[in-house]
Amino acid sequence: MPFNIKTDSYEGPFEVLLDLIEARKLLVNDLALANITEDYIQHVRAQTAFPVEETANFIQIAATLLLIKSKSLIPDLAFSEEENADVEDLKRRLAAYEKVREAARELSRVYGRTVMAAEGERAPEVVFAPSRDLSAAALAEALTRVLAAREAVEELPEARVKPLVTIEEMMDQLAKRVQSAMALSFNEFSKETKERIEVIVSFLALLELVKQGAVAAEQHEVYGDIRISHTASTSVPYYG
Amino acid sequence: MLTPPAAAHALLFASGGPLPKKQLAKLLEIKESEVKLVLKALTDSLKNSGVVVVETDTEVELRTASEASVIVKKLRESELARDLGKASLETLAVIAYGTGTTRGEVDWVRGVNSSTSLRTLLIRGLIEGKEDPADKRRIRYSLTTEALAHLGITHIRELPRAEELSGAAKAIIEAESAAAAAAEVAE
Amino acid sequence: MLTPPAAAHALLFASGGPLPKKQLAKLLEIKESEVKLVLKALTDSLKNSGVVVVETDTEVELRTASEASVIVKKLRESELARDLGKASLETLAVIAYGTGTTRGEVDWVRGVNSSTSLRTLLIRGLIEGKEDPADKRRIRYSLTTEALAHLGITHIRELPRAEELSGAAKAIIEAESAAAAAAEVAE
Repeated sequence: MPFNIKTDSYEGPFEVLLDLIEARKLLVNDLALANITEDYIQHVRAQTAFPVEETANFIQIAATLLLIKSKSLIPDLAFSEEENADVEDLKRRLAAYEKVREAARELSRVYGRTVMAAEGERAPEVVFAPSRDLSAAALAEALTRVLAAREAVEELPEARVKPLVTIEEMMDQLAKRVQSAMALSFNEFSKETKERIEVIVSFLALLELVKQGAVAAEQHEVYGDIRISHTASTSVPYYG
Repeated sequence: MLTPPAAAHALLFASGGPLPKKQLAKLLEIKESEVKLVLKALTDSLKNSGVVVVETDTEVELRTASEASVIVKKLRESELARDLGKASLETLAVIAYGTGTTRGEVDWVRGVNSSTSLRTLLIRGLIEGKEDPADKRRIRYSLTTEALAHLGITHIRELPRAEELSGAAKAIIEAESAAAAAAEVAE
Repeated sequence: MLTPPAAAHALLFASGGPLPKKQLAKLLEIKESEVKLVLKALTDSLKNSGVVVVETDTEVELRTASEASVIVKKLRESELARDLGKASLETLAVIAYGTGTTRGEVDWVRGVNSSTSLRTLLIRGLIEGKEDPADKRRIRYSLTTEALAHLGITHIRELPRAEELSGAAKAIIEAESAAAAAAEVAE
């Protein structure tokens, strides 16, 4: 049963994750993360109004979650070093965020309650005192610096956003492929998508389908292709 | 809970200037006749502390002790003699290239709080604040004539790349006030 | 002749705002290492006086005691604090409890881009950014005396559950840097 969580005011993916974990009274570990993967993905899919950059954050986390989930479904699955690092990184970040969220709650209890006032302002005794570093050129330079700093800040976020597929797109794509071809290898399927994150998403979307009984997957060798074929079910269940 | 002398201390500290004793009594919720005792206790507790209570018949104020005059003078001199530094130069630049810039606008353009820099520039007589005729709570800052003279110009138009830089700063202020207004509506 | 704590008191009072500890040491003609002792003595002498010494690593300022906030509010209604949004509060918590001090670290732990929150905190004067001495391109953020005053504390060690929460955060950060270093070696 999916756990309902408020979806109105989430700042980021960790908040969603922690709420889901806490709602199930679990501790932050692999098991808990595997457990909440579906609800998390549902949550991401339900959001239509994320800014592009935040969506990228949410989906990147989804990919790592699906990785953990896949391991729980296929214990033999070997993570690459990079995948392992992603999983460990996510766990550390979640643990740190858990503390930060607690800290923020503590601060919200005290912030602004008993403001310690600054000394009252006195009319300053004005003495005209220019300085050696003051010149028209220095002013022009200072303003140029301020303007340049602003531009740098404004350009940063855009540069970090790379176009990513949505989970929904990946799943739809996968479902269609499975329907059209009775047998399809995962390598073949993932060939079309170069971005590693897309491969993970497609692979794990596939695992979801496996779990839902839509297709049966057999992995013949540990690092070999995963063969996908239709099961007895007549249609592919739509995820979500 | 604060004792009455401690509460009086906090009030005098926060008021930043002479406070009428009547007002002090009212704020402390004591009788005017009791103010004397409270101020006596405060005076005693501040003995040799570097700060003293200065009283007239009707008003009371905190001041630095006369023994501290030499060191306080050193502080003032160091405040005036120092280079302006990056923060104050930036603040002065935003004001110089703008026309009647407010504190909030300086903060927006710089992306940081500029109160300390503004204070430094005011004390050093490089900028002056005037009430906005349209909104009396708002202070608009501009360069003093002494500052212009020091820069060797008679008008801010003569600053290097005046048009270009003023335009860029103005564009930021406009974008920010639009964003701030939108945020307020959204709330 | 004033004692060093009394002279420090007079200087802090006269400056009317945050004073760099370095400058205080210079004016008092003492070593920077001795400033700590002087401020400790001043803090003790101002105990229950209605005024407190608020300290960051680099700056020190006098403020009214948190117990005086109600009565001071009667005098200065403008002292009402504007609320901070959830994102800004979280960002402030990351910096306050030492979970992260650069923009990248704040983003890492929050899982979202924090530039808007950082800007809000900077403009409100609750945090300030300083160049990392080890890497000048990197800005490290820290709480200002203004932030401490809004939290009603005189030093970050008085943060609610300071030891527990910042200790836990530090352990995680250390694990992360170890992992990052290992990754670098592996490459």
